[in-house]
Amino acid sequence: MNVEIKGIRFFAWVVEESNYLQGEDRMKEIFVRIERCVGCHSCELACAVEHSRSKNLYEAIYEIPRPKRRLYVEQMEGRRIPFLCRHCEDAPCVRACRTNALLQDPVTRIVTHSPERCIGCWLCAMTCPYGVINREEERRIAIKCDRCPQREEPACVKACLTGALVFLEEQDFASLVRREAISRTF
Amino acid sequence: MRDPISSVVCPYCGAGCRFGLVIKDGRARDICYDSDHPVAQGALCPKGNSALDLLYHPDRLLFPYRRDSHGRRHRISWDEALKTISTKLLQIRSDFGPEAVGFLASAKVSNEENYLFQKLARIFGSPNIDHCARLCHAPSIVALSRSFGSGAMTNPIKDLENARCILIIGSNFAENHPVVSRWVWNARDRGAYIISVDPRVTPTTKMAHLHLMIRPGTDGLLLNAMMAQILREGLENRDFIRSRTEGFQELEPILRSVNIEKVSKQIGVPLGDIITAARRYANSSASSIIYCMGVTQHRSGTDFVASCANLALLCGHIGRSGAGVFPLRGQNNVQGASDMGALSEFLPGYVPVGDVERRRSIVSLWNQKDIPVGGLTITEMVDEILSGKIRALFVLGENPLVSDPSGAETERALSRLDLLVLEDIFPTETAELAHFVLPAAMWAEKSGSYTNTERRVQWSPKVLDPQGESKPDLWIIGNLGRWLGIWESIPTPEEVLREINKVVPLYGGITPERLLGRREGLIWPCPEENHPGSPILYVERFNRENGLAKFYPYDADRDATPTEEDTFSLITGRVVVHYNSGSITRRIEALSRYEPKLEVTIHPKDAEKLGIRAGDLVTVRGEREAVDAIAKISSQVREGSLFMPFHFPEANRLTPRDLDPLARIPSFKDAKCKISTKGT
Amino acid sequence: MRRLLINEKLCIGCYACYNACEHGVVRLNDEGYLRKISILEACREGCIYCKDICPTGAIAFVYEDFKVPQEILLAMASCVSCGLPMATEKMIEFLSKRVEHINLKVCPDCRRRSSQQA
Amino acid sequence: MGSSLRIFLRPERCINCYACEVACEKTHEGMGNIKVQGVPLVCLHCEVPPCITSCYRGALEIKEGIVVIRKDYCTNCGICVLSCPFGAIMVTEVERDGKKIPRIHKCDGCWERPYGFAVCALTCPSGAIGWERFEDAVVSKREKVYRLYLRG
Repeated sequence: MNVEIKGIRFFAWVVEESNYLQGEDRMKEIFVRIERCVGCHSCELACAVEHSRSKNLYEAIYEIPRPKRRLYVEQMEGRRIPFLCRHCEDAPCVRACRTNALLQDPVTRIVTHSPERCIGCWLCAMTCPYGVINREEERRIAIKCDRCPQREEPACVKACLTGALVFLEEQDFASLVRREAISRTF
Repeated sequence: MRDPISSVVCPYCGAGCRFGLVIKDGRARDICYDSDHPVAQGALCPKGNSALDLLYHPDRLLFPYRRDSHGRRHRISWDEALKTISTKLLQIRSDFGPEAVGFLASAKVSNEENYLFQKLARIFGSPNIDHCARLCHAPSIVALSRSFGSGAMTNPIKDLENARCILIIGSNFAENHPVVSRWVWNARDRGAYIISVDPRVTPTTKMAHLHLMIRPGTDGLLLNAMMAQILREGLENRDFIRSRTEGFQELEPILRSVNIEKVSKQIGVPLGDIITAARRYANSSASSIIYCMGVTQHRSGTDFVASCANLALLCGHIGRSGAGVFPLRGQNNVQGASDMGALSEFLPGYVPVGDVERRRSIVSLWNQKDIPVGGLTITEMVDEILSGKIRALFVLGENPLVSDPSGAETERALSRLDLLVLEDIFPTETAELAHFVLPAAMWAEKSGSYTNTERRVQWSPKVLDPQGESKPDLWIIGNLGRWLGIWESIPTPEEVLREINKVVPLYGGITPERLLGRREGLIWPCPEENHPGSPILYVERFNRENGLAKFYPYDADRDATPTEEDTFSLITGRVVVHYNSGSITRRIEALSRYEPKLEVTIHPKDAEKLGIRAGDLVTVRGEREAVDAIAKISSQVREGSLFMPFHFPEANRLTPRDLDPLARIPSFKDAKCKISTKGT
Repeated sequence: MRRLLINEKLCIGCYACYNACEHGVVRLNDEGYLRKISILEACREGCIYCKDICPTGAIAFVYEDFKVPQEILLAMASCVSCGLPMATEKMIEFLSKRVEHINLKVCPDCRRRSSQQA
Repeated sequence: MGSSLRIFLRPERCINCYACEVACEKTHEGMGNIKVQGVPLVCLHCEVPPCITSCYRGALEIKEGIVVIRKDYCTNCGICVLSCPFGAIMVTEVERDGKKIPRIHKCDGCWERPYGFAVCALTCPSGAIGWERFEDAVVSKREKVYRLYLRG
């Protein structure tokens, strides 16, 4: 019996461990190819719609609270960059959060935000180096990218027409960049 | 209804911040922040914030007093004080000659007061006039004037935010001039690369991308190595060197022969860091150098400053927005006091005393034929007191006992004087030795102009009445001049400023009428009435006669001295809540609670070796003396070095009296000492 | 004579009545990990500040001769970070119902320190 | 409300100079509401503040985005001190009739004072304490990253 109890624990540990290993293998990230961004803001729109209740543009416009985007295309000095949460390792926003409203998944590194625990102190926004944590006026809490948990591919990536946003594993992205370089060279 | 607000210049550091005083019933009640002011947008450091505690401090000197031979104080009237002092001064002049009297001006009082004071000293016949710029930035004046033409900051502080690369060398401005850090942070946010050279970890090094933790006193080696690397990679600005400078051919062979690998070992910094620093500095579009007492207070202080100037010239990073050399001055009017000629080798407007023609033309404005030359500096005066040549010393608001090197010797000297007159706001350590102590009015209780580190001349009006019987320094100097028979009437600050307009061409257009109306002041050089002031120097030409800057070669190798095994090099410096000799800030509870006692910082490894624990009372033995301090263990210092703030009377008892040959600054940062737990 | 009676079950050991009482009837002493609230004397007529202010309604007035002093001992919870007593356990229990998302195991000083370090 | 000024710290900028502490104490009669230890810590004026949730007397309220204590309602019971996740509500012991009484005080954004906004933000030499619109602050952060990207 004793062994079995230990076995359960052990088993759980094995599952976790294997998940971790597999997870690291399959971890996909949103990569930004800045040179491709034309500043069409479709990603922002798609993001807002994805985070609405109806998931439909026409209905989402009339929703209260009004759905808000989680990524921001900024245009400065004639160039455009989409800013989105990088889901940093050892994320400063998670370390700053005193109420555990922001939690980071140890495996996928995705930082999630639970609205019911958020007190709107904005310590997360103050420590975020990218300025991608924003404020929802109606509920007076923070909002940030959750990388669309219900979807296979995040809405912003799906909406990007120019391929400025890609959702790939790190090695795949590197090889993509290499392949592009080859095609440019020849 | 809002209470009336009067804007005054902060009495502490050289940044020259302004703030408003809310005055109610003749008393300053509150501070009002001036968010439009160009220096710091209304920001104030803790010292500025506690300025009101200073005004109404119970320790203030309110009455003139005389000390008898037993050390007892006797309150006397102003007339009696000035009469006795002047009689004694005249007596000494007739007995020993005018050279037997020394005058110490102050960087804390206004331009007008300094001007009048040096005029008094020089007409009195004494060449011995000096002030505490000697102890902090004399090398800057000497080296920058011979390289560029004038010994001052080239750009305003605000301009730092336009820099693309900032090299901070020997400056801890985050603690000494906290408002400067605002502009450095802004520059960093705009993408500037910050390099900090400091033997300690300080709040300033926190803002740097690259921190070169060099051995103390090897700044010259590092600068030469950086220049050598720039030359080796061909990053120097050849066009600039050809068209705007001279003397490069002398410097080049010295730099070509520098062995960077060897230097990296000597200064204790990885080779890669030196190369990175050199590349970043040379490659950026606008680079600035900020330096301070870490560079100047050395035996080769002048050479170190010259090296900073060489580096800026080599890359052509001067005379543009965001590119310049920024010596940060310590006190609110140290720039002004130097401009006003309160230095033994310069007359007002940096006219060398040796320049007979220009000297005569200034002196003729004072209705004099000629004045004596060849005066002594602060530290030399102390030596001459000991040798008996100087019999009397008139000190204007300074505390030489704490601020001068080798405190014990200074104490011995000052107690030997026939006459020591001190004018101050608080009973300082020096006041214990003075024969006469005269109470001076504080900054808000007198009007006058102050020149900050960026050459900004600002008018600080009188907004309060002096307390007790304290009087403005101008009144005291003017009255003393009357008793000495030098002039007839006491001038007002405006009258003195008008005279300065005539005598000092740099201040030509800074008339009282213009200054009074401008809160932001004017930046010299401002030669004419309608000149807008010159925030950035050397845009077209340098101030030297031929309009070219000059390289002054410095061979750093000759100064590289090996350190002994068990001796530590002592670094002295400031902490954020204290100011200079601490005679002011140690009295203010709001500040002194953060740093109540003298602490000496030691590296954990050294502490372990010597068996010192945190909080232990330790004895630090210098060349001449030993002092006690509380040990603080931290890896903020390098192994083999110690840090001690100099706001406490003990710290400067350890510092040596070695002088820089040109600027005659004592080498405060070169002290060698040993440390042990007390009692062993 | 009127005297003050504190319901020991309801009292959570906060400062409210101690601060409100201008006559020094309510005394509060922290001795290590115990907080002692004591009533050693009768109190004056007409003053009901403490009753008014009590968060749990633990205070009542009884009209009787003052004989036995009342003493309430409350255990202090210690901070998990620094180990020093921070507040009574009942206070934390009282609070935990209202603010669920706050970590109440750490004392305010340590909270400040940890948020500064993060 | 959406566009009102609020405190916005830039912790990386703090140079530990104590200017805010000294200024705050000066304006609040010795009861400073800000503590510096590497970074400044002051009430962040949360938008859903736990102190308000916990206060049983409603002695705390939000005025134009600033959480203030209503002095006449406050009983100094210390419950809000415990509930603040940052330890930003301070307790100072004051003497009253010979006994030590804890007084609870917190940042009031210099609400009643004629400075325009909080003294700590006005006096901060390095700009670590900002008092600005939330939206502006976030955009300026993105701008900073953008400039870093441009520098390469």
